[in-house]
Parts: sequence; C-alpha cells; structure tokens
Amino acid sequence: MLHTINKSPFEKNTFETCIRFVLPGDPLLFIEDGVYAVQSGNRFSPAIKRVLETNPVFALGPDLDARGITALSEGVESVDYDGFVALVEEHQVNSWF
Amino acid sequence: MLHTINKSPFEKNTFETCIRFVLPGDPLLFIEDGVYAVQSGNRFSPAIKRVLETNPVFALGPDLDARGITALSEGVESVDYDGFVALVEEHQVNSWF
Amino acid sequence: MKIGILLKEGPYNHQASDTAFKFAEAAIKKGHTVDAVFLYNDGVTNVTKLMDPPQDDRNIAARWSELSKKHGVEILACIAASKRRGISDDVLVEGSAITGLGTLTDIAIRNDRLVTFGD
Amino acid sequence: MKIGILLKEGPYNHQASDTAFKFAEAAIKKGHTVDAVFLYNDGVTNVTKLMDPPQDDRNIAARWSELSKKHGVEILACIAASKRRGISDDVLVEGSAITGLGTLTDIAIRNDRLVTFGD
Amino acid sequence: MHVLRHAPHGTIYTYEGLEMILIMAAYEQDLSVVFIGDGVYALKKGQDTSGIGIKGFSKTFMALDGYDVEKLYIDSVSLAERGLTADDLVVDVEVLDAEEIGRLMKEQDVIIHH
Amino acid sequence: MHVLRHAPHGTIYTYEGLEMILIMAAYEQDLSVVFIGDGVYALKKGQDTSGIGIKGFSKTFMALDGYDVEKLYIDSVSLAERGLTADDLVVDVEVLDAEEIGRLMKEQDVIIHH
Repeated sequence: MLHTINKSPFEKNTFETCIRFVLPGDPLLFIEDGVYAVQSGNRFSPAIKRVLETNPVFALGPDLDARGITALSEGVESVDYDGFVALVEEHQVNSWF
Repeated sequence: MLHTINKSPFEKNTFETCIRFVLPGDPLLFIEDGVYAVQSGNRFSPAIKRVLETNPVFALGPDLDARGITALSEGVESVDYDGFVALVEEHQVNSWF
Repeated sequence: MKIGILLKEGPYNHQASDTAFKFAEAAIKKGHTVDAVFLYNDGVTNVTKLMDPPQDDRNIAARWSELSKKHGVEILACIAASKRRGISDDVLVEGSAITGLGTLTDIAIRNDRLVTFGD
Repeated sequence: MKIGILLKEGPYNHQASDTAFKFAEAAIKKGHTVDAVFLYNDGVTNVTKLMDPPQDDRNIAARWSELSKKHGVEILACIAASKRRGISDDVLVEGSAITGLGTLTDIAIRNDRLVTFGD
Repeated sequence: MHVLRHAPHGTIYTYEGLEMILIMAAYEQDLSVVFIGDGVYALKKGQDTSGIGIKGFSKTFMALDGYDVEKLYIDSVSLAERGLTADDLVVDVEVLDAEEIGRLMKEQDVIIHH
Repeated sequence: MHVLRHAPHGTIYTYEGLEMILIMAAYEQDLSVVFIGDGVYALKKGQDTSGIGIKGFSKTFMALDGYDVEKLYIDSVSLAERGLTADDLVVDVEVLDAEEIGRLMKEQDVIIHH
C-alpha cells in the first residue's frame, strides 16, 4: 500500500499521524507541501531516518524543485509524475492530507 | 490585542505558534475547532494552564456546545457572540488560523 | 464603533463564513455599525446566487444578501480572486458587488476594527 | 490499468487540483486509462466555465475540459456538493457533468485504482 | 474504507464524508469506517449545534447500523490523547490500536479520507 | 501588518497575500510583512515551479522594495527549525525573536494573516 502525504509536517499532524499506521515495507510518497519533511537538516530529519529503516521513502521531484529543496535526507528518492504513476501501478493508494 | 484561534491544536500548529507571540495580559479567544484546546484533561491542558498564568483565556460558548464540550480547563471563561463583540470593542484583533 | 470584516473562506466547507455572519449579527445587535464584509481567496464564493443547499439548511448567499438589505452592510468580493473562481456579476446575489483590493484598504482605514475570518 | 481519481478541493486555492491533473496526464502518457475524475466537497468548483484567471496563468476548468475531449475522461461533479456551492448545469464547462454519489461507487468498483487528492 | 479525520462543524469534511458513506453503503458490502485524530470528536456525545446555526449530525452515526454499516473502528491513541473514552461516544465502536488499523487498511482496495 | 504563514504553492494564500500587499502598498504607508512558520519557505532561494505548472512568485518579493514595502521581518525560530538561515532567502529580511514580533503586532491597528 502506497501512502501519500501532501501536508507540511510543521503545519499539520498528517505526517505524524500517517506513520503510526504504515506497515513495514510499504512505500511513502511525499507530494506538494509534504515534501518539506524530507529536506535534510530540519526538525523532522530524525523521524524520516527512522521511517527509512523499515520503509522506502519517495518525494515528488517537481514539488521539491518548486520549493527550492535540493538537499534531501539520505535515502529519500526523488521521482517525477511518471514515478508517481509507477508506484500506483504497484500499490493500492492511501492518500493522507 | 485580542488573539483568536480557530484550529484544533491536535491538527494544526496554530495554537502553539500563536502563544509564542502573545504578550502578557492580552486575551486569547478560542473559536470554532479551536475550542478543543480548552477541553479539560486533554493533551493541551498543561499548556492552557501555563497561558492562564499570564493571560485571560476565553472560548466561544456556541462552539463549545456544538462540540459537546462541557468540562473546561479551570480558569477558562465561556462567552457568547455578544462576549466576542465585547472583546473586539476593547481590543484590536489578531486572528490566527 | 465601526467594524469591517474580512472573510477568506467559501461557504459550507469551512465554518469561517458562519462565524463571520454570527459575529456581524451580534455586533449590529449591540449597536455597532458593520460597514462591510470583504471577501478574499475562496471567500468570494459566498455570494453566488446559484447556491441551492438542502431546504433544511441555511442559504449562506441569501443570508449575506439579507444582512446587506436590512443593515446596509456592503458585501464586496475581490475582483482578482473572483475571476479565478468563476464569480462574476452574472451570478452575484443581490446586495453584493465585485470590487478591487483598494477598497479593502479603505475599509481598513475607515473602520475602528478589521476582524478576519479564515482557515 | 484503469484509474479513477477523486478530487476534493477547488481550483487555485489548493494544489490538489494541479497534482491530480499532472498525475492524470502522466498516467495517460504511460498508457493507462483514466476513467473518470470525480469532484467532491469544494472540488466541484473545478468545472465552472465562468472562471477567468489572468492570461499568463492556467485555466483549470478549460484544462479538465480538454482532458475529457482528448482522452475520454469523465469529469463528474457530485450533485449534492454542487448545489451547496452554486455549481449547476448552466455553468458547467464542456465535457463535465453533474451526477450522484452512486457513480463514485461505480468508479471505485470498475477501476483498478482510486487515487484521492485533497486538503 | 472511509477514514474520518476532521472534527465536526469547523469544516464540512466529516459531514459530507458521512453523506458519502450513507450513499455508498446502499451499493457496497463490507464498508468500514475508521475514526482517527480529530475524527473521533465527530462521535462525541452531547453536541448541540443550535448556537452556531449549522445542522448537527452526530445522531446520524447511530443510524449507520440500519444501513448495514457495522464496521466502525476508532484509534485508541486518538481517543486517549483527547481525554475521551468509549463512554463519551454516541455509538459503539471497536477500539483498535494503530497496528490493527494499519493491517485493516492494507486489506482495502479503496481508502477515502475525509 | 501582513503575516505570511503558509508555504508557497501548496495553497494560494501566500500568493494572494502578496497580491494584496502589493495593492495595499500603493495606498498605505508603513506597511509591514512578517514571515512566520511555513511562511518563511516563501522566501527560499532556488524555487523552480515549471514542473508543477504553477506560476512562481518568489522573485516578486524582491520587487517589494520598489513598492516602498521595506519592513520585512522573519521569525528566528521558524527559520532555525526548518534548517534555514538568512543566506537561504531571496531578500534581506530582519530576523527577530518572537517577543520582538509580538511587540510589533501589538502596535498595529490592522493585522491580516495569509
């Protein structure tokens, strides 16, 4: 199951809520303002590091570019809309907002 | 200056952000989903207690009723829309959402 | 006292519109003048006369219209925000109008208070 | 693969509509069928033909209309949500339609995926 | 599966979510509803919306049973951190922990958050 | 005083806030802008929105100076917890602590959050 998160973790509890329900192995995809979570060296970097121990983490590249985020937490993979579709091909979707 | 807060503290960071900028003595008025902050015995009760040491805290009664909140943190005063207007008569308004 | 209101969210989806209305009513009842309600962001959709909620629900556009008629409150939608969201003169409820952001500056200056409702 | 989309926010105010569109485009380009975009909550305001954004900005309603024409994607607004927000047949952009929530059940059943975009 | 995550009244999401659930229940078997985060407030007893001029709907949750929506789950942590217990709620719901809800989600073909 | 508190692009609040600031600046003296919370992201260097199909506007903040909007303030805590420094921003802003911003707010007749 693919979990998408579109809210900034600073502003809303979406990220913190979502990760409580994610099972090991299931991918997370950060989109829209959600991508701020994977910017390296911010308050949520330790949480992202913990998630990466059990789950693959992706972020939508066009949304990273739009926000000027170039340095990602290590292990987070940037995908484009094609990559988003590819993840949806493989998984049912659980969209958290 | 009257600070109004209309977001649940569980969902958004509005309450936590607002109280960093409130000066001692200025009143806070919780409205809409913001009123969940003053329900007694929840995760934010200690924070409300701290705010009450320096600032008067109000909550909009019709919004409390609509949400079935009967037990308020001690020291929080319930006001109706008339009371909201009365606070606006006395203060310029800073609406946080 | 003269009070202006800035409303930044549309009807039904957020409580902001309801709270703004209840506040305006209470202020008027207390003898204050509510000079204008300025609609911004999705707030401009408060005044489409095409809204048609269930019979047992409030009609938010009609309610603003009524407030305008009864108490002379100007209900003003920002033109740039309106164009983006498909609010034009053709769909405006009676008593509302479309105007520029300069008017909001006037409202802010000529009123004792500007109270914002949003999300 | 057959994909349905559920869009729960209006245009411009939230990025949800833009992301849904970009996702739909990419899915079609990859050879998938995007069967329908179902509009709920404020999402119904995506299809008012009255929207008139600045010339250098995207026209979101026109874009959905185009997607419908080119790729046969049904653009469907929930009737109850539409009535509340002043979206009626009179203002619908070409290629969109108003329908009941039963249709969303059909969309959920007949597609391999239902992807939601909201706020 | 429908996931209700918003408090009632401040936004329409929970109300329109419930409208969706009622319609879909007429078509679908096996529909489940999960209350997470502020969504648990939707079930709080004693809501009286007359003062805010918005129609209340907490009693509609009691009618879900009649629509064959019998699978109602609630997140234990969300309940606890809001100082609530199952006794504060208008309907009987099964209190689950996050992992149990996560496993239920994983079984679903369609999940809609409101 | 205008308070920008939303990240850019995910919602329109910052963009339409900026439109409001530009118009009001033509009428008002002494207009100030404060960046708090995710609002600080609006000033982040290197934004390229071409991939999401939304017009970028971070460069417009550089033009504020020409509209006589010279009072730009930013909350130091908001900046720090996002791992940013003044060097990461497209314009020069005065970094203040919360108490200083609170005192500035207290002096205002009108405060609009975006």
